[in-house]
Formats: sequence, C-alpha cells, structure tokens
Amino acid sequence: MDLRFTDEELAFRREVRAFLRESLPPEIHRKLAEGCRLGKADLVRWTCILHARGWAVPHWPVEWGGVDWDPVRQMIFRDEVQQFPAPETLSFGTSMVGPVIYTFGSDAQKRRFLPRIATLEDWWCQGFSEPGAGSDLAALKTRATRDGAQWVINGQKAWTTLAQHADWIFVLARTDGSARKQQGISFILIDMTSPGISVRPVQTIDGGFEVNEVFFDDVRVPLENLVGAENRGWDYAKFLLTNERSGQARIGLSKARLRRIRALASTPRNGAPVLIEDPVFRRKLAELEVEVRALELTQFRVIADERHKEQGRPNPASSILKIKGSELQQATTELLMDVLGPAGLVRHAESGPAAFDWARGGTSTYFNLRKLSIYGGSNEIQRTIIARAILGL
Amino acid sequence: MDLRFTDEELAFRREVRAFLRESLPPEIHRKLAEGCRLGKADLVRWTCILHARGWAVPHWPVEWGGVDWDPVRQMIFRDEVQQFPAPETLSFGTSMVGPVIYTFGSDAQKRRFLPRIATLEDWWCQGFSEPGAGSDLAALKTRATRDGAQWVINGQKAWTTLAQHADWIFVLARTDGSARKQQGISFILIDMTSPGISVRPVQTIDGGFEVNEVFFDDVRVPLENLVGAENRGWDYAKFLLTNERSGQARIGLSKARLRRIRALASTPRNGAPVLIEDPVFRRKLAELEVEVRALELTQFRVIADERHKEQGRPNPASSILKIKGSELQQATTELLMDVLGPAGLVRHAESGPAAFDWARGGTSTYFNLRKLSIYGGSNEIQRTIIARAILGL
Amino acid sequence: MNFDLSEDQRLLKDSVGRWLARSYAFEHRARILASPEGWSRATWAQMAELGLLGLPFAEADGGFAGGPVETMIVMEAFGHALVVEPYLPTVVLAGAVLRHGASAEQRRRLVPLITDGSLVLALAHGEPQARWHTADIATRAVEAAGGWRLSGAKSLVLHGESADRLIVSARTGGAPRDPNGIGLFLVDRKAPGVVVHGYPTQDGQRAAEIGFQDVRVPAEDVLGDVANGLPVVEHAIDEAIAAIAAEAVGAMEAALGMTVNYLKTRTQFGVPIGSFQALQHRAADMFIALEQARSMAFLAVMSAADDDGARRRRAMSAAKIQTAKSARFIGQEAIQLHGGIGMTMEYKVGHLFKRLTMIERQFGDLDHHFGCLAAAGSLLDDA
Amino acid sequence: MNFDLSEDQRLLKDSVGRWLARSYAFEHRARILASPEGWSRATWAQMAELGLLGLPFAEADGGFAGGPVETMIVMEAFGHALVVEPYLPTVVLAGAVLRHGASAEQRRRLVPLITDGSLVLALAHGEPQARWHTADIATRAVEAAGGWRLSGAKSLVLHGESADRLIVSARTGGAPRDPNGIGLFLVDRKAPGVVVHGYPTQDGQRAAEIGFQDVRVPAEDVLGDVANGLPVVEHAIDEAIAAIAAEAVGAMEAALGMTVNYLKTRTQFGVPIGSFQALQHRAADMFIALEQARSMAFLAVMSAADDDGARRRRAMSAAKIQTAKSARFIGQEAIQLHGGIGMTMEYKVGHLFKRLTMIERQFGDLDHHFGCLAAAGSLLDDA
Repeated sequence: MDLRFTDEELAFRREVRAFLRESLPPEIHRKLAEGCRLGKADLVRWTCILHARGWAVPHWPVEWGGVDWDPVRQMIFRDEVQQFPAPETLSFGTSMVGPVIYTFGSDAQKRRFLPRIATLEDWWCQGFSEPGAGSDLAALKTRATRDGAQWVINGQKAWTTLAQHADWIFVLARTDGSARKQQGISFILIDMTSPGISVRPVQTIDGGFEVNEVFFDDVRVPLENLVGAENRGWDYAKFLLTNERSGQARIGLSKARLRRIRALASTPRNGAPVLIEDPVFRRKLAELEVEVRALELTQFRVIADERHKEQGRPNPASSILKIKGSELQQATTELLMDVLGPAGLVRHAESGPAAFDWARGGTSTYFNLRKLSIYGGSNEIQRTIIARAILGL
Repeated sequence: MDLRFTDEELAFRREVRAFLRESLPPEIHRKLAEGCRLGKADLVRWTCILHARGWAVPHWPVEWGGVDWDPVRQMIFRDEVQQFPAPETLSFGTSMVGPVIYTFGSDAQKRRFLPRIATLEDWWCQGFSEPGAGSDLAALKTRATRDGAQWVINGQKAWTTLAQHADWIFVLARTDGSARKQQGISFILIDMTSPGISVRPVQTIDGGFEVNEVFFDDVRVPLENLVGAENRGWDYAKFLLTNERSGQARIGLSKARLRRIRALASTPRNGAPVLIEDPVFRRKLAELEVEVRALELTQFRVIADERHKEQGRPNPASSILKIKGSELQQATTELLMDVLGPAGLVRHAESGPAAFDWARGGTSTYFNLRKLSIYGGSNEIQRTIIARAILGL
Repeated sequence: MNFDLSEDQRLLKDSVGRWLARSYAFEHRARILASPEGWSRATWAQMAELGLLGLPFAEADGGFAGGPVETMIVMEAFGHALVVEPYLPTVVLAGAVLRHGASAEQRRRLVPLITDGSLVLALAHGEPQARWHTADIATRAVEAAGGWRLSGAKSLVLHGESADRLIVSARTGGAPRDPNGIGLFLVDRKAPGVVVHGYPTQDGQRAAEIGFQDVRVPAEDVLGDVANGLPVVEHAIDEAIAAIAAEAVGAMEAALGMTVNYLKTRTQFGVPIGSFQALQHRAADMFIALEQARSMAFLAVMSAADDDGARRRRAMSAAKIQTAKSARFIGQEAIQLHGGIGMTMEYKVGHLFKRLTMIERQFGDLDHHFGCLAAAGSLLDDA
Repeated sequence: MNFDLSEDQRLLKDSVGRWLARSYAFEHRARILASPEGWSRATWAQMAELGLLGLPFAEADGGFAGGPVETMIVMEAFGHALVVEPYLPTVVLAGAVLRHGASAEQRRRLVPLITDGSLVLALAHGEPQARWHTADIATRAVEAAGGWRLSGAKSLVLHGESADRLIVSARTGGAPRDPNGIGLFLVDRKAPGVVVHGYPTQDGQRAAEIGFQDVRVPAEDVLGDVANGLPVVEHAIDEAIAAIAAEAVGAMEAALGMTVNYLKTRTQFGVPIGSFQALQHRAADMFIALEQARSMAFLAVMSAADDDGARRRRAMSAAKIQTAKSARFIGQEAIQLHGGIGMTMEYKVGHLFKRLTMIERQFGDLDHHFGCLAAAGSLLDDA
C-alpha cells in the first residue's frame, strides 16, 4: 500500500505540465482560466496540437492512436490538463463514441471513424435524451425502421450538446417496437448533413448556446452505420454512460477554481480589505479543499480498483465520482461568486464595464454548472444506483 | 397586520416571568438549566404550584380548569415557561389525553379524569407505538375483545415514555379485526395497576430510563373506559397527534439553550481564550439565532391562522413546526457540545470530576434529543404530510 | 399580533395581481427585457395609473400614504411576475431618501412627478471599493459658489442609465469609512460631468457605472444635512431590503408552484415524478424554506419603520440572511427538480432562479450580513 | 500508487477480524464495559498473544516492526467491534512517544513489557485550560537532586487510572503556550504525589484527571530532550489521529452495514422500509460519506511517517475534518434510519454513534482543525 507517486510518475507529471506551458495558446488559456466558453476553432486548434504530440486520445488502444499509459498516468494527464487549465478534448468523440466504436464497432467503422475523431476532423454529438426520455432514458421513442439498405430515422432528440457544430451524431433509436423497453434499441451513427435533420439551438440561463433540439424527419442512414448488433444498443449505452460518470469528477477543474478563488481573495482591489483575512471565508475555502482532496483520493481508489476488475465492467463506485464531483464543481463556483461580491451581479457577455473584467465568467459559470447534477444521469439516478447496485436496497 | 405584541400582552409576559421567578424552586430550575432529567417528585411539586396559581392547564376549557387566554397568550405562557426554563406539565396528560377526553369523552370520563390530570394526581402515559407499528401506526396489533362488561386487552406497546411512573395509560387497540387498517381501532383508558400489565424499562443511549415496553396479558378493563365511539379511535389519535406536532417546536427551549451557549462561550475558564471571540463560532451562533427567530414567527403565523380555521381541524403547516423545531433543538445541542470542548467527552452521570460540572448535561442531551426527529411522527412522515396534504403531490 | 391584511390592502393585492396576470405575462416580459432600455415606459404609465408609483408617500406630498405593508404587497407580486421596471430605485430607494431626508419643499416639488410617472430616479451610493459597506464613500463634494461640486465614481447604480435624476452620496468631511461627513445631492443625469455606462445585470435588469467630474449641484438640490446623510441612506437600504425580501417571497412562491406543477405532470418510468418520495421530501423542504423566508420578510416589513436604528438593522440582516438562504436553496432545487427544461431561457423558472441569485447578494450577501449580525449581539432579545 | 495490502497485512487483517468476531461479541463487550476497570485484562493477554501489542515497535526493541498500515488494519477492526481496551494510549500514543522520543536503552527496557502485555501506559498531556492546543502546558518540572520534580494537573488522560506508568509532559522552561521548553517524563502511576481520579467518558471508555504534587522523577525516566518534547508528543498525536481515523472507518462501516440491513428487514406499510426512495438516497449519502472518510484515513495513514511536520499536520487536520464530518453524518443518520431501536443501549448502533461522536472530538474538534488548516495555507499543493 503506497499512496505516493513514484519518481517516474512525478517526472511524467512535470513533462505534461511543461508541454502545456509551452504548447497551449495563451488566448485559449486565458478564456478557460476565466471560465469563458471556447469556440469550435479553439478546440480544433488545440486538438491538432495534442495530436501532433501524440496525446489527443491517450486512453485509446495504441493501434488507434492511444498511448500505453497505465491508469495512474492517464489520471495524471487528465488532472494536469484540468488544473492548468487546458481544454479537454471533445468528450462526445474521444470518451463516448470513440470507445464504443473501438470496443463494439466493425473494423470498417474503426478505420473510417476513429482517426477523424482523434483529430477532431469529425465533431460528434450525442443523441440519447428525448423530451419524454430523460432520467428514464429507455422510454425513448425515436425509431429506425429498415428500408432496403437503409435505416429510416424519425424522432426528436433533446439537450444535444454542441450539436450546432456537429458533423456526426450517435443516436439510440428503437429498432424493435415489440420488445421490452430496454431491448429493441440500437446504436446508430448518423451524418449530420443528411437530409431531414434539423437543429434548433436552445439558449441556456447563462446566456450561452450549448444545447440543441435535433429533429429527424425520414432521415436515411446506410445499414452499416449500425454499431454492434441490432437491438443491443442499450448495452453499449450503459458502457458509455459508466465511462462518462467516472470522467465527470473533473477534480482538476475544481482544484483550478479553488486556486483562482484563493488568488482573487488575496488580491487587494480598490483598496478594500482582502477577503482571505476573513476567518469565515478561510474556513469555507479550507472546507472545500478538504472535500476536493478526499474526492481525489477516492478517484485514485476507483482507478486502482480498475486493475482488479474485468475490463469494461461498470464500477458502481463511479457514481460517487459523478455525485461528489458535480457537487464540488457547483460548490466551488458558489464560493467564487462569494469572492466576486458586487461584481458578480454584472453580466459580462455584452457591454459590461471593464472595471469588472477580473470577475468575468464567475456568475455565468455558476448558472451553467447547475447542469452538472442534471445531465449524464442525474444525481438522483446516481444515488439510486448506489442504493441498489452497491447497498443492495 | 401587526407583528408587535400589545402593551397588555407585554404586561402578561412580565406577569408570567415574575411568577416563574418567585415560584419555581431553585433546585428544579438548576436541573433544567443544565439539561438534566427531572424526577417524578419534581414535576408533581411544580404542577401543584402551577395548579395553585390556576395555570396548570391554561389551554383547557375554563370549566375544567383552563384560563380564558387567547392563542397569543397561550403561546406567550408556553414560551416563557420554556425560556425560563421551567418544567412543562406532563404532556401525556395535559396535552394529549386531556384534550381527547374533554373533546370526545363522556361526561363521566371528564369528571373522573380531568381534575386528576390537571393536578398530576394521575400520571398518564401513551400506548400507541408497537414493535411492528412505528411510522405505520395503523399496523398496530394490540387487541381489545369484548367479554361481558369488560374489554380484554392483549398485546405489546413500545417506546412508552415514562410508563414506569404511570398510573394510567391510553391505548389504541384493535376492536374490529375485519375492518380496514385505520378502521376498527378504539381509544381505551387503562389503569396501570390492572393485573396482567408489565412494564420493562429500556435504557437509552444518554444513559437514562425514559422509554419502556408495556405488555398486556389478558388485561381486563371496564367497557366505560372506551373514549368516544368504538372503532373511531384513529380519528381521536389524529386529533391528538396534530396537537402534539404544534407543541413540538419548543422554540423557548432552543432560545434558552442559545442563551446558555452564549453565556458559556463568553465565560473565561482556566484562563483559556473565550470562544465568543472566534468569528466562526459567532457565525454559527448567529445562524441558529436567525433560524430560531424565523421559526418563532412561523409559529406566530400558524397560531394566528388557527383563528380562521374550524376548531380541531388539523393544520398541516404544523408539520413545519415539528420538523424545524426538532432540527433546531438538535442543532442547538450540537453547538452546545462545540462550546464544551473536551469537557463534552466526560460522562457526568456517575463519578465525573467536579471540574467539569459546568458542562453537565450537554453531551447526554445531544444523545437524548436524537429522539426528537424520530418520535411524534418522524420527520420523514412529516415531510410526506407536507408533500401530500399541502403541495398535493 | 395579527397577520391579516386590511380591506384596502386586500384590494391592492388583488388589483396588482390581476393587472400583472393580464399585462405582464412571461412572453411580454421577455420582449421588454430585449428592448433597448430593458424596461417599459408603457408599463410604467400603467403603474402610475394604478397608483403604485405614489404608494409610499404622504398625502400631503402628493402620495397615497401607503406603508411598508403596501410596499410588501406590491413587491411580492412583482417577484411572482419578475417585474423589471425601475420601481425599486425610484419608488423604494429614492422614495425613502426623499421621505426621510428631503425638505418638505423638495418633496412637494418631486413626489408628484414620481407619482404621475414622469420622473425616474436612481440612488447612486455604492462605490467600486466599498463591496457592501455603506459608509465606504470616497466620492467628494466640495462647496462652491451657491452650491457644491461632486467628483468620484459610483458603481452598480440600479437603472442609473434610465434615471432622469440621481441621488448621489458624497463625502463632505471625514475619512473614507467614517459614517459621518456624508451628504446627499440630487443630480441631473445629463448634467455636465456625469458619465454613465449602463449594462445589464445577470438577471437581465439594468445598472450603471457612473463617473462624476466636477459636477455642479445647486444649493436647493442638497437633500438634508450635508454631514449626516448616511442614516438616511441606510434607512432607505433597510426599506429596500424589506422590499426585496418580499419580492423574493413572490419569486420563491412562483418557483415552488412551477416545480410542484412540473412534478405532478412530468412522467418518467410510467408515473408522475412527483410520486417519488425523495422528490416529495425535497419539495417539502422547499416549502419549509419558503415559509421561513416569508416569516422573516414579515419581520423586515414590520421593522422597516422602526426608529431604533440598531434594532432595525439587526432585523434587516436577519431577514436578509434567511432570504438569501431560502432563495439559494429554492432556486437551486427548482432547477434540479425541473431538470434540463429549467436550464433554458425559454422557461420562466430559470429566470426566477437568476433573479433570486441576484436578490441573495443585493444590498449585501450572506457573509456581509452575518458579519453585521454577529457584531451586533444577540437577536433573541429583540423579540 | 497502490492500495493493495501485502500478504502479511492481509493475514493480520483476517486474524484480527476472526479473533474479534469470536471473542468480542457485542454482549461480551457490554460485560467488559460494566466491569470495575471497564476493560479486560484477559482480552489484553489475547492481544499480546496475537502480537498486537508489539506491532509498531522495531524488532530490535522487541516489537514486530509493523508500520502505520498495520496499525490502521488493527484500529479499523477495533472500530467495527467497538474495542474498549487501552490500545490507543499504550500502543499507539505512548508507543509513538517511545519510538520517537526515548533512548534505545529506555526502549529496550519498556517495549518488551508492552509487547507481552505486562505494562499499560497512558499519555498525560492535555490540561484543563488547554482545550485542544497541544502547546498549552502549565505543569512544571523543576530539576532536583538526581532527577526532576513535577507539579501540575492533567486532564482527560485516556485510561489514566489503569495505566501502570504515565508519560507526563511538563514545562522545563518558556511561557505557558511556548512550544519550546516542554519535557517528557515517565512516572509511576502509584508514585507519591500522583492523585488519579478516574471516570467514564460518554462512549463508556475510561479517562482520568491526574494531579501531580511535587512528584519525583529519576533521571533515567526522562524521555529525550527536556526542552524539546513537544514535537514528539505532536507526532504521537498525529499517529493517534491516523489510528482513530481508521477506527472511525470501521465504526462507520459497521453502522452503515447495520442500517442497510435494518432497511432491508424492517417492514412498515407492508414493504421493507428500504424500498422508500428517500431512505435509499440517504443510505447512498452515508455510503459516500464513508468512502470519503476512508480515503482521508488512507491519507492520514500514509502521512503518519512524514518527517515534514507541517505537511504531516495539514494532512492530519484534513483527515480529522473529513472523519468528523462523516462520523457525525453517518452516526446521526444511522440512528434516524433505525428509529427508536437505535436509541437504546441494548442495540449496538447507538454505541457506534456514541463512539463516533467522541472520535469527532478526540485530539481536536472540527473547529480546532479547521483553524489549524486555515492557518497552514493551501492543502492543494501537498498532493
């Protein structure tokens, strides 16, 4: 039993950090540090830089561009990227559909899609949720019916993040209406330029455009765009959602935010007393630091545990990472708002005064991150998973 | 709309306070102030003093010893008693079975029982809960079967508070086994000296003996000890439980505890720095003071509302008083433990060192008051009442 | 002790509620928000017609002699409907300064203009360095021939860009955080030397940074004692705290109502999600938080006219604390229980959440008011 | 980074677990608690046989060369079974003082007696005025012919009445809260001038107030540098914090296990109460709190041997904070979800709750450790 990093692991951490320091364009760094939204061009640019270094999809199999890092190095890499902060790659491609394709897809699908995911030549989005199928995902109604060499897709997806930029969408669609709810669902890859697809962006309360409604009206898709076996899509979705859960802790982001909070609270501004001198504030900061540290160690344990588990079997403890990770991201954003004081009342999107630029991104991030406890399997669903799958209730 | 007390109400408050100051035996006052348990003799003695003043059962109808106070004066009286702190009368008699008897009982029952409740000549206890019937009270199994001019009672009651001192017990017993769960239950008064009753005291985690198991083995009770109509006991129980809920806020006790906390935290001891100088502690104290003040006003509102309601109809808002009242009593006791510091670790019951006498009662009250969110309809049950009866879910 | 509204107050409540239901639907409000000024002069004229703009002023000054309860009734309804008009700065804040600080002559000159809707005012008090501390005033007023000259900067002035005139606090003496030595001055927003930079706040309302460069104020526009204006401002802020506590109650009630309705109608797993016990209990906790906030809003309203300034401020801090806690809890839970739909601008509950988030902080956040209260001794003895 | 136990550690875990399951059932423990000393010399002898008493000492001193992980394994099992024997004072606390502060000669003299069970020790450090501050020592040691004389008072000395010998900290110089000028002395509990007043603590364990009136200590019983004993005590307390963090994990695991089992078997309204979603979610939150505490117990264990005292103490404060929060939450929820039965002395979960309540506070409560941590800068850079 040893919780310390080895010298090699520490050296690796330094190597990642040095790479980020040298390679991340400063404009992109600044946007992220201030909690602002990146554009598509920013992410494409950064993905190319990562790809040139060989680090765009390190967690993938080596033959498809992965790096032969053990789980600890994977974690260190993610942690450094989040803490720096540098952009994470587009998860819909690299962490969701990519692993589904290299685990369950055909060779042709692998060859066709994986390289373009790695380089972000293809921007992917996720077509799971529907207006009537949120927490109860298996209630989805979008249908794919076979017509000769094609699927014909009809239905509507909701909360489709960044669909407005997407080249491809992976959808869950019902291919057998007679089967039980979770059965009869298939996992299908659809070109977003297909006729019959329309996208309606939906503005969220932070003022941004992140989610969309996607409508399918007799959209025709080649049969070979089915992933794995027909009617087995629910299994692939569960595999994908469990991967997503572990990734949602994003402890590095919370650490970076706590550092920003400490820095802001220690910076004299307009001659007002610094907040870090207030014992109540220091206590709140310490409280979150302890929780973040504890979750980081819990994440280490889940990762270390992966070695003992069969590959691909979902670890229900990853629900802890989703619940606490999202709660801590939300709590750190609340504390950030406390630091901002009156400046947090100002909206920066448009014509906000420059005097408040230091406070940019605080309040809108608070609004935006309310989504964390809702999406990716709401925290209520995760608690039910713990109660049932772990505690046996 | 006016939240201020009238001059007459303020004068009444002073009158009550003066009476308490003059009449409450100092030994009893000290025990209560330190959160220690009163003996039966203490309570009998104090009830006699109250009775002599005419204030033993002020909320009862005047003909049975009540005082013609409006709801505000009733509340002021209770508040002053709790804040002082002086003992409250034995609720099983004065607030539970007493009101049931004067509302639903026969004239003979009123004449026989009410005067002896008011003076505590009869010590009453409550036989509702059973091992298999806690939150699901209507699942109770104790049976009363008619045999000539008597009921024959068989069964077991649980969590019977202070039954070890009791002269009488009021029980819910099943008189019609074929009826739906809530029907077929009757409300029966039983002399504790009846053959076939046995009482087993159960020690609680604070070290005290407060609750008991009460066993009924062919206990024979005269038919006239039935209250109201046969098989209507559930209605009387609901009436009683709603009364109980409003009484459980006990805001005066929380106020008295907060004052004790402030006093202890402001008292230099062994030359150590006083806790009241710690901003974090002051914040916690202020936080509870605000919550107590808010609940006090909420209680005013519930009481004011009573004038607009038909008499005896349960107000579901009283669930707020139960939930928040119990939570605040528990929270104030936690803060008291924080003030005690290491002294809170010492058990005072037996041979504890005199140096820690100032800390007496703190930790064991914390242990004891965990019961508040469990009994009288657990806080979970109360939340369900709010969700269903008020919000319509 | 009674919580009953008088007959007139019930009429006011009904008429404001009916008017808003008819004329201030969520979609209509969205159009107002998107307009250049971000509020509606047509609505303002209707408020004047309804008598809302003159509500808190004495009849002798041209008002309708309403008190804190009347303001509460109006603000609670505004919270429900998410009204964005400049009522708080003009009628509540500036109105209170005029009532407590202005001369009878000044009131007779200004109140009728407020009452008929032709004068919009703003209180320019907060400064960039002050955070929430009311005495931290660096703007300076220097006596000059026949009047004063102001220089300095004011921050987050509610509706500062739309106001016809500004009530500006400025230091006539004393050190930067000295509560003494602060005067109040009425300044035309278009006066030479006044530079206004307006912008939206996070809830879609409007505020402004305002610079004053040697701005001339004639003697007749000095409001009250030039060295003793702070108590007037503090009293005005206390009344505003009572007002937004009521506004918050309205917004929380609306958020809870929408949430309960959503729980009843949204089905997942074949049943309304309101049948899930965990969600029921959370809705119950929202209800408790609402009622606790309502109780403290009553306390604030009843304390607004308290002349014992220390006791009044303790009550306001306590009310602000409960309001902030309940607002945060109810706002967050309303979003969470709605799920995705609550995150969208197309749906009202997100706007309620944003307004509640701002109310939490307006006139001082939790930390600030806890600091005030902890320094002020026990709250329990005020009861 | 790995969390795997070695083969030997797994064996230790199994053998301690099996022994406690066999020999330390809840009813047996109740009899031990009710005995005059409040602990069991027979159990102590079994611990000696199992090799537990010599666990943390070097082989050269007569021990079994275990480290913090071995202590964690033992303490976690003790937490599960609610062991009340004087292991923490003798083996963990006094053991650490001997390891870090005693001479090789002293260790050779004392460790074999600990290992074979014939010597029970207690650390007499805390004082009535000190609250949780480790440097607040007023007991004085004055040099006297061939040794020292101690006078003062120690408070809440764990198992002070049962200990054969006491390790007493006393001031040889410096002002009352000066971290320098503190020495450590080995004192016979029955030595003239030692007055012991033993009593139970709230969880049924034993402690004592101990007075020292001019107590003579020969030179060979001075442990280490007479002016620099505090770092030794602090290191011992840090190791004890790691030990009770592990004990708490064991107790919390037992409490959660009992609660889940109760939820599965207790029926109300015709179904197991564990089918109610609100209770399921609360059990899930208990599980999360347990795992977060377990993670921080690991941190404490891994930091126990850290020679960087400041970093070690940050880790211990952080672990203590998480332990206290989880212990309070899990303890309270375990009682609440059990209902009445959890409130009784006849049922184990209430005893787990009481022990957890004491662990929360032992060696400093939440407020104390938050104070330490907030003063010590950021925790994030230690990772």
